Amino acid sequence: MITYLEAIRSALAKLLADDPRVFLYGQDIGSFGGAFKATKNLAREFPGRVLDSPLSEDAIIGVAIGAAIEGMRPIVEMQFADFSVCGFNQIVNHAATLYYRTEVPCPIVVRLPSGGTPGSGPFHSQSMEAIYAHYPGLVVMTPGTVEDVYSMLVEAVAIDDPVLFCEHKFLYNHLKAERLPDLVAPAFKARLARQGRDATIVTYGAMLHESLAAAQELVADGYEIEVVDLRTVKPLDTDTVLASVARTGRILCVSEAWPWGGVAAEVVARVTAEGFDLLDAPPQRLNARDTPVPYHPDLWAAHRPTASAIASAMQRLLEM
Amino acid sequence: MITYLEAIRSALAKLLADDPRVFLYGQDIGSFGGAFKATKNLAREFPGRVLDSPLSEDAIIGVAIGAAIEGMRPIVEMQFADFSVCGFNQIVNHAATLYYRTEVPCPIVVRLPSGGTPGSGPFHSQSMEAIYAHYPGLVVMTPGTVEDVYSMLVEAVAIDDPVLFCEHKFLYNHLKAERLPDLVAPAFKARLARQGRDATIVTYGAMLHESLAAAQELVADGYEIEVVDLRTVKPLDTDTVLASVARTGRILCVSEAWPWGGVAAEVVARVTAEGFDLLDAPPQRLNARDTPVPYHPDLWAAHRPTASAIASAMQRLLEM
Amino acid sequence: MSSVGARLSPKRGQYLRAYRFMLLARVAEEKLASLYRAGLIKGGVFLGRGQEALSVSVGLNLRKGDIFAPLIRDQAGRMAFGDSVLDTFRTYLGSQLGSMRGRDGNIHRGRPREGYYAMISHLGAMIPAVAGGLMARRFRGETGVVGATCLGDGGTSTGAFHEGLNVAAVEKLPLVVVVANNQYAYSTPNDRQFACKDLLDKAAGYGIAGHRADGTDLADCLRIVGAAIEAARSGGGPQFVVGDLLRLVGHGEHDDAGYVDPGLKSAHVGRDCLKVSEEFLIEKNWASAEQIAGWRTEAKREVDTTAARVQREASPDPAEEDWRAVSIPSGDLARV
Amino acid sequence: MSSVGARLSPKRGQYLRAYRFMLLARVAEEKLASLYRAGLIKGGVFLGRGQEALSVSVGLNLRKGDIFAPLIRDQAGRMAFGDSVLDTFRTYLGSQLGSMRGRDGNIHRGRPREGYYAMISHLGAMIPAVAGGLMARRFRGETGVVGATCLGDGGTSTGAFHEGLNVAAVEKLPLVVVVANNQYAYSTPNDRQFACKDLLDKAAGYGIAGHRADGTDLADCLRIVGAAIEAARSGGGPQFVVGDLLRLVGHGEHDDAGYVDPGLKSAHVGRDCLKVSEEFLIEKNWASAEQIAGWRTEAKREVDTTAARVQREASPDPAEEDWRAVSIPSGDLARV
Ligand SMILES: Cc1ncc(C[n+]2csc(CCOP(=O)(O)OP(=O)(O)O)c2C)c(N)n1
Ligand SMILES: Cc1ncc(C[n+]2csc(CCOP(=O)(O)OP(=O)(O)O)c2C)c(N)n1
Ligand SMILES: [Mg+2]
Ligand SMILES: [Mg+2]
Repeated sequence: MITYLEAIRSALAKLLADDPRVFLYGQDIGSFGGAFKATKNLAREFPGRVLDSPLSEDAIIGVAIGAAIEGMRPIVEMQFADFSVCGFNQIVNHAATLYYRTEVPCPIVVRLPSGGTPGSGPFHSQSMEAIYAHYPGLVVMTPGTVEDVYSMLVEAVAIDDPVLFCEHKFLYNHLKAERLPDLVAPAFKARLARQGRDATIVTYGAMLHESLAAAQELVADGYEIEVVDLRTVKPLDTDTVLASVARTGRILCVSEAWPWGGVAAEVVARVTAEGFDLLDAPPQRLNARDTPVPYHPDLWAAHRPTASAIASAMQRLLEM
Repeated sequence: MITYLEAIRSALAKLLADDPRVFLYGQDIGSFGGAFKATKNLAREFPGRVLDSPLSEDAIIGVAIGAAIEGMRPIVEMQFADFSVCGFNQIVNHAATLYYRTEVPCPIVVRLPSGGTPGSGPFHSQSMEAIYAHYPGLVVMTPGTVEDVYSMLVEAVAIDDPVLFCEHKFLYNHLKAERLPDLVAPAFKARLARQGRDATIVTYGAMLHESLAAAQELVADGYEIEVVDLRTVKPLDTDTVLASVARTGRILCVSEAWPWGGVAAEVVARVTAEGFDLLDAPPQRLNARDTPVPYHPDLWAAHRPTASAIASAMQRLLEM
Repeated sequence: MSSVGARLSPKRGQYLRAYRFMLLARVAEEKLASLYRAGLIKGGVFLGRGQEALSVSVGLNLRKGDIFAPLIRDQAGRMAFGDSVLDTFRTYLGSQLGSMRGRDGNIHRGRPREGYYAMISHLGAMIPAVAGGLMARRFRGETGVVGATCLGDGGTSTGAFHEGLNVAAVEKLPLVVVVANNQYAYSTPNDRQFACKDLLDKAAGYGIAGHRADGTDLADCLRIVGAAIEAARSGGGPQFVVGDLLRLVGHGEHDDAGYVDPGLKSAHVGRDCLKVSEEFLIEKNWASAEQIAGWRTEAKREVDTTAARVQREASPDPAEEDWRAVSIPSGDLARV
Repeated sequence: MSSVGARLSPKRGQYLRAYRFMLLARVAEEKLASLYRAGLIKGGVFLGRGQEALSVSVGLNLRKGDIFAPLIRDQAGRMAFGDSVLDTFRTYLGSQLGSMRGRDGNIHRGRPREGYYAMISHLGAMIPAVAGGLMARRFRGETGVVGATCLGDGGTSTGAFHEGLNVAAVEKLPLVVVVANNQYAYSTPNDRQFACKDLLDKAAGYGIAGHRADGTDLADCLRIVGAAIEAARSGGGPQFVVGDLLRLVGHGEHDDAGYVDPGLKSAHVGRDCLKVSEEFLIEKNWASAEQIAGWRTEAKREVDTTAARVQREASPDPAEEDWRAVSIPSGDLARV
């Protein structure tokens, strides 16, 4: 069995082995192997290519951008997604605009250990996919499976554009798979994670598993719920979502991010604009609460969508 | 006649005169009066209360937060909204979380000279309302009239929460009014800017005027278009929007911000979830293009929604 | 330098008060570590073991009415400034009754209204906030106020540190920034963090005064930090203090700190400031080994009873939460 | 210091080349200003008048294969590094044929593939980018490469400056940061910008070498900047150069700079480096007043013809734009 975290490490090792343009840069990622051990042993296996940085997010991203301009394929680790705001300017104004402005692409990958875990609190739990997706010029990946976190990270490095790679901390060690994938879906295609008939849940990341559990719960009530895993939120594969809604006529978007302008809002806005006639009921959103992510595990569990919260939201949607 | 910019200056003068807790802090706002002259003469009129800061956005916001904790009502000016990303961490992680975490409110106002003007290019044209609205704990105001920019700035300082005050540069000198308002609508209520019957345009900021012009154009075709000015995008006055849609059955949301997860997405997501049965046609969005804001005036004019672009989007909606 | 500190003998009363806070902090942190190992504290536990002398010197030299923004490793300084064992455990355990009411936890606690700022995680961010607090005091005509904040060696690499210190220098604010150079930022050693010969070399670049303290020697810390705070209080502008010491524990309790150079552990910088101060107390005949043992038992009793009490307290009830991040009365916002 | 620069006589050839670029930049900027006043350039025009000597010394001392990230006031340095009058006017006028194709303009231009980085507005941001470019060169085993970037006195207050310089110092990169202290950041004077006695005092805080140049004296600038670049090239690590001078024009052409202290204008720092170098040329008999006048006419001719030519060029056609900010082939993304 390989965990989601081990899959990330395997992808990094493969990338370092296959592509001399790849190097890793970030806080404590060298001999220490990173705060979550995603780069464990890589500094030893690839001498000089896994570098500890100072405590300087703005400089870390800036360095990656310069290296990318010169033809490298830097992969940088933010110790937590929450700290990427300290490198925000370099990401949204420098990396994101470079290709549009100069025709020179900016192939950097910024790894963002994202999402909530019990006791992590307001500053070690954030989901920033909506923030980065709002900016032109960025690709935002949100893998929710072991297979995807591996293959999408490999693909992220192949892409010429800056990729914000939102890997979910809650899945790091919980989520396991038999083995790494050989054949994989392209990163920009959403995936039908569960087939159904009565309604569609559109989600990604850790919420994929809460949603699948909710769908399972609802089987008892005789409902067949389809679950679409977006995998990448920008670009967003609207076609796959619409195809599912065409089958079910009902859609609930579930995201761990904050509600205002989040992934769920974008999905609903697209589905209603482009698939209005497919809808048998008003499309619904379920997000985290609109407050900072609380510290206490009980508050945290009530702050984010859970399988049971998703199931009851779906119940309401099915009765509409 | 008083301009939108003069209204801002008048509000600042009134606030400094009425409330000893108020002070202004930002780059070149002292004797120079600010890059746009919004603080002209204020340093002289209010000695020691209008301070030039170093070129340090993170520190400017941080200073405001500390002063607010101690009971002051700081109003800080970002020279351009685009540079607020350099103070992003202090805004979204410090100011925005303070009340939720500590019960101590953080009454700061961050003035963001926002939006596009010809020749300003990718880094002096941004509309950041959607970015800030995504974060819990922030109030985001987007005044589109001379009266509002005055009364809402006064109200922003009265509010105990951090306010991102998105004043639109395009309106600074173009927009004029007879006089300053005495009686005004509360900042959190949207306003019916034009009454209609056939469809609703929901918008704010500079796009309010493009939308009103579009509505006027469509009169020739016999259409009566209602225009709702959101005024504040967070909190967002969904009720007023729904009331309008109840009358018209059709809605087009127009925003100068980028499309993904923007104000238009949030409005559409709310209207479809809460007012699905009011809709006679799929709600539509019209945003700026999903690229950086281009420099050349012709490209810029094609990048943002204009009256004619809005009119044709509305034509299409009316034919659905 | 510690010898110097030892030579100019410190004030007995202050030294003893400082020691008692260090001891209480040490004992409290040992309890926190055991609760963490027992799985009773979720998230993380971040201790200041080995840094108590420098930290307590900040909290103790500040007065009521001053501003203090402690950081990760300031349990001792927090207590000297007025924080309690009770609120420490309530915050770590997420009690509804704690200052953060379970909404934030561990080291992210404070009571801003009392000048005790609650850190955000983003390092360096508290510096401009304390500067702003001091500007507010100046606007109100308050004089003789000092604001102090602590940081680590890694924190000096942040833009926030640079911008905040520069703003304070331009405004000539009574800000004291105390850097605990514990040789590592998480696992990152000084030589991957900065290239200046000495962190004190940074002071001139801001035009502010620099001070060095031996972080393993309480007497030296009390003297140097006390002098820096006094200099700020009397109009000397921002003061930059660097204390050299070693983190005698992992970055967090999850971390075995296997990366720490053994050479440092056996060096002067690796001394345990608590042991050093106990030897000093005895050498000075300010306290006997028995008294010290008694104080530890006392501290342990207070900590254990408090921990037990807090574990019996109710957790925050999600159903009772209003889930509002803004203070605007709900009435004013139909829907946010 | 300028006297020193004058005493050690500079190389004639280099000095003359530098002067010609300064002159060309000055003439080109005068044209840009008039186009702006005529309403033909939208947005803004930001000139380097009075800063040509320092700027040209950077561009001229760099080689092909080096990296240069100029800033607002580096028209002279840009040209010395290989930028042309043609692309300058195309970018300001937003021509489709310019390096930025009308998508970005004025000083925000470059050709990253040629080591000529295109600045973003956010000050300080280019420093870590150049550092990263140099790290890439090192990964590829290229040696003897230098990366240089320019900044103003105000830019030193940014977190990006601090983090970028520190990273470069830790990595010991061949980075040269040249600060043009023109006494003001927009309207903000040095004393509201920083409190250090001297910006050079910052160098020690990063553990890097510092150099001072008289920004009004081309000979001194060529010598000092040349030495700094040479030191970086030969493995001396990051170099920090501060040139003192005065911005002899508004922040932008919209600004009358009424805030500039007249005392500075009449002081040594207020000298016009172009005039000073012309006097030097004549004093040295390296050129006659007539020759200089001839060079100016030549420069004016090139600038005027170029400006006229670019004004006849087609503007970018919005209908031709693909409106895509990512390079991913559209095929790969059903809808972005
Ligand atoms: C801006 C930012 N980046 C990353 C982190 C994650 N982080 C928390 S503590 C730490 C190390 C801090 O080292 P130092 O400043 O030396 O303090 P110490 O832990 O040694 O007391 C890091 C990297 C953070 N808190 N803030
Ligand atoms: C981070 C950031 N904040 C604000 C600005 C707006 N701005 C552009 S130039 C300038 C003044 C720069 O002064 P200085 O660094 O001394 O350079 P100079 O203009 O004097 O050459 C300011 C404030 C900016 N470009 N970047
Ligand atoms: Mg440390
Ligand atoms: Mg300047």
